[in-house]
Amino acid sequence: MTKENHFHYSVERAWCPGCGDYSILSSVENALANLKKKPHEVLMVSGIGQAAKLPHYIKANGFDGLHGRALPAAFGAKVANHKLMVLVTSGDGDIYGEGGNHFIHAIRRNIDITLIVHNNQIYGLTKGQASPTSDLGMVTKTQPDGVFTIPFNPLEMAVTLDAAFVARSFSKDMAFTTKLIEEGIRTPGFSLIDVLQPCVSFNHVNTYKWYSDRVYQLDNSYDPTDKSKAYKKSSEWGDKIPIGVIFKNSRKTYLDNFIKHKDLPLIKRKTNIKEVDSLINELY
Amino acid sequence: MTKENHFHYSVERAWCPGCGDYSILSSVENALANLKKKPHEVLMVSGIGQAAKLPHYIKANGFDGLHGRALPAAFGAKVANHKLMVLVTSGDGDIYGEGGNHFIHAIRRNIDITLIVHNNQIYGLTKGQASPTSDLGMVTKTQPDGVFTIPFNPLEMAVTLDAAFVARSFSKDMAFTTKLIEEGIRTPGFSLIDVLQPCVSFNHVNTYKWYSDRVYQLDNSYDPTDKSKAYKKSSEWGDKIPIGVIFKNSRKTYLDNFIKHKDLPLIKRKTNIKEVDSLINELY
Amino acid sequence: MPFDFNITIAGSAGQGLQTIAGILTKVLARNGYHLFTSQDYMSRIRGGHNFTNIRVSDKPVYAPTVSSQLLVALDQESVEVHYQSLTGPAIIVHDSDTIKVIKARNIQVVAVPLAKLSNESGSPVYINSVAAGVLFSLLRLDLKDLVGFLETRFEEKSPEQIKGNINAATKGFTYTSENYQNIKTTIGTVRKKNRMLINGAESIAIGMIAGGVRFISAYPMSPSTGIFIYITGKAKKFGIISEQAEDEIAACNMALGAGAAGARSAVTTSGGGLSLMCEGISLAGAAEIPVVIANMQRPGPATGSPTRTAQEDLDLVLNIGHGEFPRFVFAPGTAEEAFYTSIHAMNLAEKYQVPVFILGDQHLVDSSITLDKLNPNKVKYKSYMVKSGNLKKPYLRYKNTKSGVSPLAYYGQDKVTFIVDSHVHTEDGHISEDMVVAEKLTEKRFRKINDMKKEFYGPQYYGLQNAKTVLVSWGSTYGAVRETIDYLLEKKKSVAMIHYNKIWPFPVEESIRLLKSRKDIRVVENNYQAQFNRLLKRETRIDTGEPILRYDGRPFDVRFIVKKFEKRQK
Amino acid sequence: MPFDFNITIAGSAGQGLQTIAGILTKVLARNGYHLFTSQDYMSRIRGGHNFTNIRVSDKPVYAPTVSSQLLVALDQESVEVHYQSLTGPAIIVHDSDTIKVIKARNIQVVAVPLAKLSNESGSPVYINSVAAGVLFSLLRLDLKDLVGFLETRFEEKSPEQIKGNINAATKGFTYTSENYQNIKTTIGTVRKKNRMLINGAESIAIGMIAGGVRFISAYPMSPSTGIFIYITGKAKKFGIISEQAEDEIAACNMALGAGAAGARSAVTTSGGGLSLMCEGISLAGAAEIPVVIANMQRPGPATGSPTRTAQEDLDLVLNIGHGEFPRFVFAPGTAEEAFYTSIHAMNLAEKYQVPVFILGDQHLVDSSITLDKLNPNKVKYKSYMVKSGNLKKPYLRYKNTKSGVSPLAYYGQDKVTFIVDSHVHTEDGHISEDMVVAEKLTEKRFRKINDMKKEFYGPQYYGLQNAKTVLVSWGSTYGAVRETIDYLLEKKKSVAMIHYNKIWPFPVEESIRLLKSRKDIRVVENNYQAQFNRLLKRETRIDTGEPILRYDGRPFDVRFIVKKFEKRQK
Ligand SMILES: Cc1ncc(C[n+]2csc(CCOP(=O)(O)OP(=O)(O)O)c2C)c(N)n1
Ligand SMILES: Cc1ncc(C[n+]2csc(CCOP(=O)(O)OP(=O)(O)O)c2C)c(N)n1
Ligand code: SF4
Ligand code: SF4
Ligand SMILES: [Mg+2]
Ligand SMILES: [Mg+2]
Repeated sequence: MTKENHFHYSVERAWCPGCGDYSILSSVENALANLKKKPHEVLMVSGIGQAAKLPHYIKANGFDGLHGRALPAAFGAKVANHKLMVLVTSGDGDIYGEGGNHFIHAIRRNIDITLIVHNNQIYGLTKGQASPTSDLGMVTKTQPDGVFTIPFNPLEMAVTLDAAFVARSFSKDMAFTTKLIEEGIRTPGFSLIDVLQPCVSFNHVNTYKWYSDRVYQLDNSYDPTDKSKAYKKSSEWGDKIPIGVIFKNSRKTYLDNFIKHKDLPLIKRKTNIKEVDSLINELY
Repeated sequence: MTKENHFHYSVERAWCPGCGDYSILSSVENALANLKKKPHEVLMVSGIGQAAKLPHYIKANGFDGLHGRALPAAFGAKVANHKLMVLVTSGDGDIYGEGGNHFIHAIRRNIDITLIVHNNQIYGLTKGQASPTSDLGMVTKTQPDGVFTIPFNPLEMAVTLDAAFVARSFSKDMAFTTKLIEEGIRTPGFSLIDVLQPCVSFNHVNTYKWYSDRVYQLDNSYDPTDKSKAYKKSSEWGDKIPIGVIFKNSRKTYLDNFIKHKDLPLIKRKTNIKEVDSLINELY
Repeated sequence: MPFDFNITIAGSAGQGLQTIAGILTKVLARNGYHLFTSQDYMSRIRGGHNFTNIRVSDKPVYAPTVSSQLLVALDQESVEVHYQSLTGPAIIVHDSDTIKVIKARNIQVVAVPLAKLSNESGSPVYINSVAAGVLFSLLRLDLKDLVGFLETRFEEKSPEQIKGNINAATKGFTYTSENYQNIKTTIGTVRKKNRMLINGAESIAIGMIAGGVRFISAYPMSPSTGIFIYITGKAKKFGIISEQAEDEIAACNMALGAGAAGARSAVTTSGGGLSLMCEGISLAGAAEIPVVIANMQRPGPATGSPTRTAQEDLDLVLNIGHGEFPRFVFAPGTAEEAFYTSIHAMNLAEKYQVPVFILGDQHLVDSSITLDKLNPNKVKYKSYMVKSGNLKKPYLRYKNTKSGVSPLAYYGQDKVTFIVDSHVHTEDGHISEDMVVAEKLTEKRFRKINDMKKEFYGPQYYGLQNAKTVLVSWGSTYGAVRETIDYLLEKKKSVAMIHYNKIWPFPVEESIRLLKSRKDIRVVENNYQAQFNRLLKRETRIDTGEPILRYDGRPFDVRFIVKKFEKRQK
Repeated sequence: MPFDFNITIAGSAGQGLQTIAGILTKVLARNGYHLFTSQDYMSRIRGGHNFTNIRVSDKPVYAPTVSSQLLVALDQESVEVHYQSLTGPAIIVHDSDTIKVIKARNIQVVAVPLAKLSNESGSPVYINSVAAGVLFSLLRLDLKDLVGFLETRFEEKSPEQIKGNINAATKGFTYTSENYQNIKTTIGTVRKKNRMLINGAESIAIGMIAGGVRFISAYPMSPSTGIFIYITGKAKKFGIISEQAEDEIAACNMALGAGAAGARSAVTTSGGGLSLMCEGISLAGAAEIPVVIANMQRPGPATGSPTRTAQEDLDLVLNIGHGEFPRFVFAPGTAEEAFYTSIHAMNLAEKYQVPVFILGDQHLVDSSITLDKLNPNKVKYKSYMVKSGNLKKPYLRYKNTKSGVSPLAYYGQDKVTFIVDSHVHTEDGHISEDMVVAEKLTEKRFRKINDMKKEFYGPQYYGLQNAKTVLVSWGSTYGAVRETIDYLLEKKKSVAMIHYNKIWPFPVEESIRLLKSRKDIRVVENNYQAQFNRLLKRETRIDTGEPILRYDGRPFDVRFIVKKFEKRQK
């Protein structure tokens, strides 16, 4: 994708040189362009962190809210205007740490949004504390004896919660990431794409090399619609780390219960004052 | 267990006649007595809800804090005084709804406490709204068209998060519940006992009969130490609902990283002022 | 002849006292009586001791009274608890088979075999209809009205159940008429007129709907849940989406997401839930997202007393959210005021792109009053979004205008894109670390205050024109203070009251005009720290007298205020 | 000869300007210089523009100055940004190979091939040591001190790395000495004395440790993280447990669980995190659990500016938590004061069983000062728990005492059991719906205020005794205000200052005594709404003049205050 992408926004990015976030941004731009979307049809929602700066670096609508609270905000925006394509891009600390409860319940609701987690297994913006996905033993200034809480495996969780689409990618593999994002967006309901993203400044364990040595793409023989296989696959972590679509699960989305696509979005609806009269009349 | 139990506290209970909470209380009392504990050695922690009133109805130490926040408080208390036996008794709304993030991360830490969830699949104290565990289709005043978010399965989650001990019981079966609580307490690390508890006032779907018709005890042929079997078993819900120990998983507890049992608890430690001097000296 | 009659229906949770009160008040309202009903209940589902007070009068009534002329005692405890507060000649209605009542001078006992008559009608569950029948007989109400009510209002019940209830009601009515025709009740007569009966929860909910709420999210919490339930029940009809969130943080951020996208949004909560929205409210301030937060107070701190009343969250609401940003705070005094305020609140949130608080309490939401009508045209829904086609490009979401208010568009409107942001940001919403940008942004936000000050009515005055003593009410203390003024005026005291609904931005000039050179100013409020009194003094620089405070979880009544007032008044 | 010399080290994030500043300040402090260093950095890890100011003087200095006499420019942008604020005769140090500097009168340029000399020493990463060598030469400092520092402080590095750094430093030193011996620096000489160098984060952390903190939980958030990291690093040695929580709500409730169980507990956070603790703090109030909350402010609302400074959370801290309960709020003015205050805070939380706030800000925690010493015996750790064996039985956790403070035991102490509770409760901690219980409980809690008012020192006075004009500082504005007073006194103005560290309970009487009948009172604070000014007026009923405010994320300096002061002073 060398041709200028209309989602591309030329502005200085406050990311470190070499950071995996750059490729994720490009992958998002490419996926949106491939899907033939226009910037004004898309809303990028984020929390706070390095990853969460992404909405400032792309030509699209944005909502850059609070640390950990991207998912409820994205839910509200999607409900308010179901014609918007809503993507969430945020960090592992943001989504799985501070925002863990929303992660669970957003998946349960199956709201039709696509969540892209820049999983660098560390808190980048606050200078390198362990995140929920940090591997056991990682030493940081707030974990001086190394991490000893068992890492949070977002894929296992999402599969367990019956998410509509669960995938993992590696930021460096942009074409692959682009494809997964496209597929996640196309899948109705809640899509999670957890992207392994080297943080060159603080994560000196899970480096480009570390990931490159381990990731392998799932091939066609893998069937992502079988939940128990998906669960097993999602738990693979260590010498071999699968990337690709781990789980696909077709179910009714949240808004299917309320709205048909052709319906007026909430933001265009008006209250009929006559009907308010009928509420008052019920009180006599 | 008809003999007067020294954990028994004679006081009016603000629960409805027939509520499953009564039997859970008795099971807790019996388990503690069977374990030969004394009231002052035990701390009961809860959030807010009908279930969460339990610490007021038992002779033991108590911490009745905020809705959803029992687990972090229990963590703090256990860390402060690791000689205390710490139990958490709270509702499904409290632990899986408001407190969902703490549920995840408390399990990851594997702090040595026992969590007993009175799972009545409803918000009792606030008069009958759906909880995260409410079955699909349940109609309430805040879900007038029925619940359509996929129920949260606490056992699947706890197994996925590698909890030390994961069990389910049915409040009516007091002897069985008592046994499970004992085993949960005896198991080092984080133990979850999700107890199905009829709410006779608001849950008219999951009644005594509904549960009685469905629950069955796991027999000896079931091996709770096999994670993938445990995961499968934990997902069973519908016509047949297993009760018993679903998963056992021996791993280091949080405090094993800091403290040996014989060590002075935090609350008895004193700061040596000389050593503070050494900190100051480092600044020269 | 003027009359003011108080009926107490008491029993334990689950005995259905709300049902009896519901039937009675509805029929009384339809007959033209003025009512004020209040609820005193415990934080439990069954058992304990609860009661409803129904004040009936020929003129509007605004507050509860403590003493009763008629007690319906559904259990023995109710007799014990309320016996002392009966003022003779009073009547006690009770089940002759299960409850004992000691006779006394001035107390007439109406002993009816309630349970027995219910069983005779086919089931023990009709007991509330029996009790209603007894009351209708005693109060000289028409049995036909009762029957009519049971026929239409119980429509979700089976025909057999309806018949059973009607039978039961008739039995109770007949039994009483036959055995107690000599009982005198002082409840007078009024000109027939159909009045509506509304509580604060309904009025806020209907007000929000009239104000165009499109999205509401909440986590259940007493005493705010009624508002959320009401709107949820009407959501489909009005094209609203209502969502029960996993926690209050989610509820707040959902509303902000929806608000940022252009849907009018609201949340309902109470103390602890409000606390959890602290950060979200700060985001509304930073990102200038319209949102209405209805906080219904109960005594705190922490869990406090879930079903009791208080006005302890004023200071929090005035200061909630880290950092600095403007906000509106309203505290309506009655269900009527709450309705119009809620419409306004929805409009103002959008007009100024700020969080707007509706500060009510258990007493406001759970008390019902009779009204002639509510006029949804008096305060009208008005959109403050830029009309499509009128969007100036490049569109700047945070354009630094003279008024401080930037034009408000929705995502993708006229094909523009923009970002809503929580940092210090430039006019186009991008993160900035520039000191001039930071300074300008704060000034822009606070410039809104100039126009916000002019919005909505200032304090209301009631009583003697140049009264020496002024009582000050805010929020739900309005009713009791107003009746206190009436009482003191009758005693020829030089008194008046000032009522605050709009609390922030504080109406400084109007307050000074109304308060200066009074001999005594006494704020009446449901908290310990006299929070409003402190605010009033701070803003007006006028000194006030010792405030009249109540912080035991119960609402004010005239007797309470007068007693406290006279004590320090020597 | 007195001197006051300001060094600016500027560059982009990741260039290691902290390292250069660290070496330089340490050696200056060890040589007896008085320092004040402040940090101006962006919320990013690499790139952007950051700088450190190092003020060097022969007498104590308390605030930053904007103009510099020496600029170390590590990139081109640094030259551009800081050129204007150099006051001649000034020096610019830069890499002669990569950065261009326009010569000007009064500016001497020291062009050193920094990168080249580093490479020559074995690696490009020694560049900071080269720069340090340059500075040591220019400032006429001893190369031996620099070498000594590199040997001992870099001990975690390999011998090869240490050698490389020493080589690099020597090269920088020699190059400069050889080529720029004619450069005159006005940094004077001082009597040699070993001074300590401490920043606000360290002093709060060490204060908490000295105050007996046993459990600390936090979620990372600038600018508070430094305190948490410091304590975590020392936890093992002091038998402390430190836990990084999943979110701030957990952090707060963990601390409360530990506090209830009898361990002294603290949390550290900033704005948004504080907001999330709102409900937990209310629980501390309700359940009377000791806890210290160190909130380090940054500009808000919402995410605001993570690495900048502000004093915007005062109103929030004074009112945070729904419902009503007493609290302490301290805002230390210097790192020294912060140390003693933190010990006090730990003691007072336990003594009164209330939440205690330490309100600092980015400017306080990130600025370092030199001190002769800190005395951990000046404010002593003291336990306020009941001694084992002394527990009166039955033990009532919430005994309604005269002072309002109930005896404090730990769970199981002397075999008692008790419950810590968040509801309205009886003396033994059980839920109550009784109105008298509710009223008494609130009164008991607030009775603590009587003794709380007497704790800790009131406002501090500095300047002319009966000064006409009084400037008021609170928290970290202390330094700049103090230097402003010195400046104005020198100009023979009738000025003094009052500094507030203890902010709540507000020292009303002392304030009135100190403030009454002044001609002009001017509060200096880092926010828009003049929050402290409003509080001061409310509490003292004394009118103040127009406050001096700054809300662009930067700390005050003398020039800024004097300019604002003189503007309105006509
Ligand atoms: C409520 C709140 N708590 C803490 C912070 C501070 N904070 C900002 S980003 C961040 C973590 C970032 O980690 P992650 O989400 O993994 O993003 P990354 O920087 O690694 O991309 C934290 C703790 C905040 N902004 N708000
Ligand atoms: C922060 C907060 N939000 C809401 C509430 C109101 N509330 C009290 S209990 C409860 C839910 C109770 O449900 P559950 O935990 O399942 O307990 P149960 O009553 O069913 O035993 C809620 C929402 C509260 N007390 N605090
Ligand atoms: S700190 Fe890490 S995550 Fe953040 S921009 Fe730098 S490399 Fe990327
Ligand atoms: S409402 Fe339900 S859960 Fe609560 S006490 Fe009654 S039966 Fe039990
Ligand atoms: Mg990260
Ligand atoms: Mg429940």
